[in-house]
Amino acid sequence: MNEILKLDHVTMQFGGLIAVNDFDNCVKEGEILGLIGPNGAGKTTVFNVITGVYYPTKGKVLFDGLDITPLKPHHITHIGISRTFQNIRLFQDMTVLENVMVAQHHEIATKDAEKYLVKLGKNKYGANSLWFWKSVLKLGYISREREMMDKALNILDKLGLKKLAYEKAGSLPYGEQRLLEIARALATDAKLLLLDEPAAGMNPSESQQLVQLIKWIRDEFQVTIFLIEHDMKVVMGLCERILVMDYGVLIAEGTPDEIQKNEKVIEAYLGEEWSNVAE
Amino acid sequence: MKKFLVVFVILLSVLSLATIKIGVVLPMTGGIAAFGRMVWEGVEVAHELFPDVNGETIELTIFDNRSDKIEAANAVRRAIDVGNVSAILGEVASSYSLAGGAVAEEKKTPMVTPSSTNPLVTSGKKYVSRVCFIDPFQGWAAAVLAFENLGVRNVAIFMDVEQDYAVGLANFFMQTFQELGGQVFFEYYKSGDQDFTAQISDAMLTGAEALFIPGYYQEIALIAIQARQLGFFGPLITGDGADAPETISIGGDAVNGLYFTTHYHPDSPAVTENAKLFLERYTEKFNKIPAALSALGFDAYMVIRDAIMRAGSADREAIAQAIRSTTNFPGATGIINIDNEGNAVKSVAIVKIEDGQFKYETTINPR
Amino acid sequence: MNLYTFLQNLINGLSLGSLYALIAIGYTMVYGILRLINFAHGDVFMMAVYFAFFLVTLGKVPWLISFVIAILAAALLGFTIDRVAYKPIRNAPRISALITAIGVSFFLESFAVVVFSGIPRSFRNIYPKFLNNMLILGGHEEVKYGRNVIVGGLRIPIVSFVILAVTAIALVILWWIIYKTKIGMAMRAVSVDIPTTSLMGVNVDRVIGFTFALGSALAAIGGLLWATRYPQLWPYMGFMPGLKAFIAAVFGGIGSIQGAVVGGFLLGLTEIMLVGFFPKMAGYRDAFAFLILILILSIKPEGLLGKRSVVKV
Amino acid sequence: MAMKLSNRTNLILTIALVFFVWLLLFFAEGRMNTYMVRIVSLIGIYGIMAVSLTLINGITGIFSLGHSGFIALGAYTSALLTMSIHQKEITFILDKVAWPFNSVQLSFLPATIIGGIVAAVFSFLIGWPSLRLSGDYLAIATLGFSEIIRILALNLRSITNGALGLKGIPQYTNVWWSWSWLLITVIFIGSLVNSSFGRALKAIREDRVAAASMGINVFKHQLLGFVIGGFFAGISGSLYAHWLTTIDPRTTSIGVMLTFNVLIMIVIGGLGSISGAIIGAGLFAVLTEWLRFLEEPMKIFSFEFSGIAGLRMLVFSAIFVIVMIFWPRGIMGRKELTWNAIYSWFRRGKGESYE
Amino acid sequence: MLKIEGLKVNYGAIKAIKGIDLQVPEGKIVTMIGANGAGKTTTLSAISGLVRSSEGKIFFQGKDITNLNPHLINKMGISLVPEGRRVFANLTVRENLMMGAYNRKDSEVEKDLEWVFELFPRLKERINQLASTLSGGEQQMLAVSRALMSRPKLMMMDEPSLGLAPLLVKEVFSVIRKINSEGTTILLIEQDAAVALKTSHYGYVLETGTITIHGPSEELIKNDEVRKAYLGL
Ligand SMILES: Nc1ncnc2c1ncn2[C@@H]1O[C@H](COP(=O)(O)OP(=O)(O)OP(=O)(O)O)[C@@H](O)[C@H]1O
Ligand SMILES: Nc1ncnc2c1ncn2[C@@H]1O[C@H](COP(=O)(O)OP(=O)(O)OP(=O)(O)O)[C@@H](O)[C@H]1O
Ligand SMILES: CC(C)C[C@H](N)C(=O)O
Ligand SMILES: [Mg+2]
Ligand SMILES: [Mg+2]
Repeated sequence: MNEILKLDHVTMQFGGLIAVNDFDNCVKEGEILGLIGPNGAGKTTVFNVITGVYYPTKGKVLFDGLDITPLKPHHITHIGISRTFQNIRLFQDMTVLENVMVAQHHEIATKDAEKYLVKLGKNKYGANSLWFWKSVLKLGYISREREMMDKALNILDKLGLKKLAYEKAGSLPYGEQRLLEIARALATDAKLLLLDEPAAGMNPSESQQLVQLIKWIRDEFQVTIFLIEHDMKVVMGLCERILVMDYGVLIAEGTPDEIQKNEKVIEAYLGEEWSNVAE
Repeated sequence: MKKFLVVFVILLSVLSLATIKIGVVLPMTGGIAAFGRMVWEGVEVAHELFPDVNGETIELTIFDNRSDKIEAANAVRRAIDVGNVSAILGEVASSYSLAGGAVAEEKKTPMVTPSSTNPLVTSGKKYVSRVCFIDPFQGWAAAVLAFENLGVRNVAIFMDVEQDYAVGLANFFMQTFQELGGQVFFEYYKSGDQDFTAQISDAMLTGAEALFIPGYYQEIALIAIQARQLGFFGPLITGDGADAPETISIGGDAVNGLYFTTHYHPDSPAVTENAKLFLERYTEKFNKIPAALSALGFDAYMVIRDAIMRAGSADREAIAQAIRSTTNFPGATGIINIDNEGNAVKSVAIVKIEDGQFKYETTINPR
Repeated sequence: MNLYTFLQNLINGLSLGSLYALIAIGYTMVYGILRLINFAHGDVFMMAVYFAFFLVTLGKVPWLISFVIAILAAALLGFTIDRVAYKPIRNAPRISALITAIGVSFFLESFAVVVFSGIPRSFRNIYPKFLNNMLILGGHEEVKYGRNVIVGGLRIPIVSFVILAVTAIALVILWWIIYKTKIGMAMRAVSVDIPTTSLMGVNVDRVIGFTFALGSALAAIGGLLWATRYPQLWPYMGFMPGLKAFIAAVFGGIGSIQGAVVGGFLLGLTEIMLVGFFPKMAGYRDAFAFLILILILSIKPEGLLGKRSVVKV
Repeated sequence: MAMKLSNRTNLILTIALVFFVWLLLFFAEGRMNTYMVRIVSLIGIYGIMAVSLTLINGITGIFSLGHSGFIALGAYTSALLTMSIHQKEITFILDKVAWPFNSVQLSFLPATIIGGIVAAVFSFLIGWPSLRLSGDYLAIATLGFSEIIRILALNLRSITNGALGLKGIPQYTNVWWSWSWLLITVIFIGSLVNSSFGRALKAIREDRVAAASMGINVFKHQLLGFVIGGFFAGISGSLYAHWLTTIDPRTTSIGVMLTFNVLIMIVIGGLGSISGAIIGAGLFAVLTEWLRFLEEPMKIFSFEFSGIAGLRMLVFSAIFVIVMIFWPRGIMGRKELTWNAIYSWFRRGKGESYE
Repeated sequence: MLKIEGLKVNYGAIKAIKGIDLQVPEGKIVTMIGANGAGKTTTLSAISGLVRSSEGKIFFQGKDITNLNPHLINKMGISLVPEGRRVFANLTVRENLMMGAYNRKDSEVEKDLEWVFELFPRLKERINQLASTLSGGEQQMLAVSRALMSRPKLMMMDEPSLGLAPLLVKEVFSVIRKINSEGTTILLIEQDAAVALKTSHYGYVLETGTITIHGPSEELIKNDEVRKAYLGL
């Protein structure tokens, strides 16, 4: 498997606080990779660096061998990385369908040719003026709109959200909001999906379903998945490889089994035996 | 109670008679509301003395322009369209008369401004006239006052760039003053400014011997105070914009010694019967000495009434023509002749503030 | 410009700036705690001056007592405004609150026009004669305006010293209230999270009401000093000072009290210095204030001393 | 399940409505006095101002307090273009009027469009630095820019005639002009809002971080909304200038006050709703006019009350604050008055009456 | 101690709680479990006065507290550890704790401060730090301690383990048991039904606004439906 994403000695510093310290690892194409660690370890920050929300103090981020460190969040999305948020960030006052259609907007706003400009390192993206006029004057646009809608409905259908398509996103129950975030991320045609605590606030049976769903999404949409999660049942059941962070530093890497036995991880994060918490 | 009865009786008679409507467009609120109030007092006195014409009652409707140019045009339009008036009395400041006058002209409705002195107010118009002198003359008088009477040679002109009146007067003052051999320079401010210390410091630095402030009383008073604070004790000269009791009440000691040019002072030699009548009635009714604007308000009403009388009808066109042919009308502020341009030719009174009082100094007649 | 005029302008600028600072403190405090740009601040300022004016002229109340009453009345007014207009829309979008504030501002202005009349009045005969001349003219007539404090020929209006002192005292008291008292702690808590604060057993409405009262009292103090320096009162007198104080608050970083003070002085100084250095530019005075504001914001988007609000994703 | 009308019915109903409004305007022009007719065209102008600000504030979520600046730009530009050269010569008493205005005179339509373009160009220049800010800082920066425009108008005397303003602007604006432009504005902005671009703008309003993560270039899209809003603000400015026939750079005429007034319209109508903006504009115009009776002398049982100056604004602001308290989201909220909405409203009304 | 009768809560058109009855006996831990959006948080909000109920009554120690203001309810001895911690970010740890004791005028406050520091020694180390700089787990500890500072008779906790590392989850639950053994009644919401039922004495299962099953916790753990739906077994 080749590396789809590489974090090359990334350091992120906020004032005096080093949130991520010399993070050097990669995501392999097609895998489900987990990132765990105590609260405040810097996991979300890693996602923020990848998606261009933060510019790292040191180091580089490579996607498909291309240096994407200086790209803005929307460019990152164009080239095929998409994410969900730890604190749900839906477009509350828009319908479920609209939420998913927004994720396809960049396709209408950019010429295909411009995608290559990014690859060449020239970040020259943005609204294409022609498309703007076409869509306002509704010339040759209606069919595009229909296409977008069909695709959105298709994704919603697959995630079981189709019946809610015309509800306001903000009025959905929490669990379905999380799903919608995933649907929205998928609609950007991402190759790499970053999920920040997708199971937060779900009960055990729901999390179990989520595990199945994520596996299915990987196969169905041919995406690579990188996720942060505190629910060890989810992490252990889903991830093929796990990274562990503490105080901004990568302290361990390995398969679920290896991680569970790792002394450092137990001490910093898991406690005696994570599955014993219930007892 | 008596008053009420009187009003009631008047009203009853009003209802039984036919009426002629005059719209009074004045700044009743906002920055120069004091002027509006003074004019209205004069109009009221005149209306009480002469409430009818040709056997018909004159009905006054007041429209507030809120000291705002857009509202000024609006108010005139409303007076004509909604109020259905035969003539308009107003407005006070030149800027507003310019805005309102354009509407009156368009609607072919006669308008008489009591106090707008800027030449543009009437120029090129057929329906707008005034009962006061114009600024070229006022500026000339102020310049003569400064140069000859006060003997100053270097004057800082504080110009309110927001007012047509101030800009015009400043230029006319400058013309004469330079012709006489003096020097001027400008300091700028806007209506509503409150702090002038920077301009005053600059004026002092540049060596001003006197300040000429062709603005309105609000700013005049503040400039005077701050000038004194900063140690400027030279003479202050202004135009008719200072002619409001507020100049003294706000300026206090700082405006003592301020000279200004204006239209009327009760102590100036009264030449007409109406002047006496006005003074008497006004002091009786309001228990104070009338200001120039009240006298002008009185005159504007009287001129309109006189024109209606001569026109013999409420027809706007006829009234407008009659106004323009006003000759030797005895007004409270002097004899009023309105020329073809709609301007009145009158003399300028010079007033000085002393001990918190307006003191009549002299009268300068047009040469 | 020579050194003398420069120094004189410096003094003029500081003297104007201290007034902006004083008004801005109250503005920024209300904002810091409620995130509400209280456009009515300038109008509370105006109402307070009218209260004091009428108490002295019509009520024949001694000036000092009138001032205290006016400040208390302004506090009550602020409290009432919050209860009547802002409290019902606490949960509405912020722009609604802002627009309501504009509405309240219009209301107070027109109220003043209707009740106090739109004609400017003089704030001159409020103080006893000697104080009047000293504060306003900076001297007494007989000594030919001699009581200006004159340092090496520079003239510093006495009222400027008073303003400076009052600003300093107000700043200390405010700091003490916010950081050292229980209600101050509650105010800071309200600024992050209203429902959770109420879960702590805090009567949030009372805390917010107190905030408004305090802010309005500061506005009143600012107003009374403003009127002493520019002794003229009319219904719209609060508009410009209010707007300027708001700019000053943003300059310094809105919500930051030290920032408001710094911003106030800076604004006063730049305004005066611009006119001082380029007298021809006097007409651009307000534009210049805004230009500097925009420049500062584009370099430091959170204002000079403001805390950067981190968008934590 | 909400009943939906077919696209065709929608179109037919809309055309019918436009036709009906046109008929009403025709009637109005013939029957009402000129003053009333002017109010009707003012409603159209206010409508354009409100709809364009709705695009900026309500749809794109840019908290702009600078609308009056763009209105002013449109007003000055087009007025300078339509005024006759002679009129300009006699109006400019401080300085001579500068090139190119000293030698051109255009008719109303091109002048208006140029006014819109100039406003759009400036909104681009202003949006560039301001849109990097957010929230209240953006608000104050845009307010600052509009003030700067106003103060420039005050000082660039060879272009604007300074504080004296322009006078004698031909009175071209009538109900037809203002309502046709309103129609164009509504169609254009409405169609924009209902396109993919509109969805992107709304997404930015809801959550800009998430929008960026969905691949939307937040800055460019905001700029787009800002510039289009600016363009139509410029158009409304042109209409306004030719309605007023005199403009000057004072706070109360085209300064902050105007921005506040337009904000009042859109917030009363419902922030984020185009139909709400028009309703708000209409209410604002009608209410402020109608309330004038308060300031005029009244006769009640042949007893005369003199009018109280200022009472109108007092009552207006009181009404306004009360509206805000009871409908903090305005009359329409973010909903649009569509045929579907009306239809289902009627249906619902019926449904309930069966109970 | 706490008694809810026929409670209904609406958010506009959404009926979040459709009439529930619930009781919390003194000195016990009662837990409420249920899927996302079942209305657990809404129930706690209604008890603490943050949302208004449209129908039904809430009694606390025999007194009707329905729709009172939150601060009054807090004064009666109910405190809430809200969902998502909600500590006051711009206040120090100490000030946060003092906010919890806002209405207390007794002299025991300082003593209680020591008591919570005993429970969570880590907070003591960070006493003058701003709450915003604490890690998620520390913030959760702070939120619990803050609620304790008002010396509540009834303490309600909304998902105290949300987003916490397993190690910390364990710690929080041991503290819950400890507080309870020291005499505080607890109403607990928890996603992880297994932990919740192990910790509590009595449990309620909430499903889309109605209570479907309730009983002593040991019984619920054995209940098939519960096992299937909430324990993932
Ligand atoms: N924009 C920022 N400014 C300052 N500090 C930040 C910023 N973003 C994150 N941090 C700090 O960086 C550290 C790592 O935060 P991060 O959100 O990445 O943690 P995390 O591992 O995702 O924790 P959790 O599991 O609680 O979500 C924390 O101490 C956090 O406060
Ligand atoms: N402020 C609100 N406005 C509208 N609907 C709301 C609001 N808060 C909650 N709801 C709705 O009320 C229902 C119950 O929500 P509640 O938050 O009480 O659930 P919960 O059981 O606590 O779920 P979770 O496990 O996700 O915390 C859900 O359908 C939710 O969408
Ligand atoms: C009332 C007067 C001061 C008005 C002034 N003469 C003007 O024309 O504006
Ligand atoms: Mg995180
Ligand atoms: Mg919940």
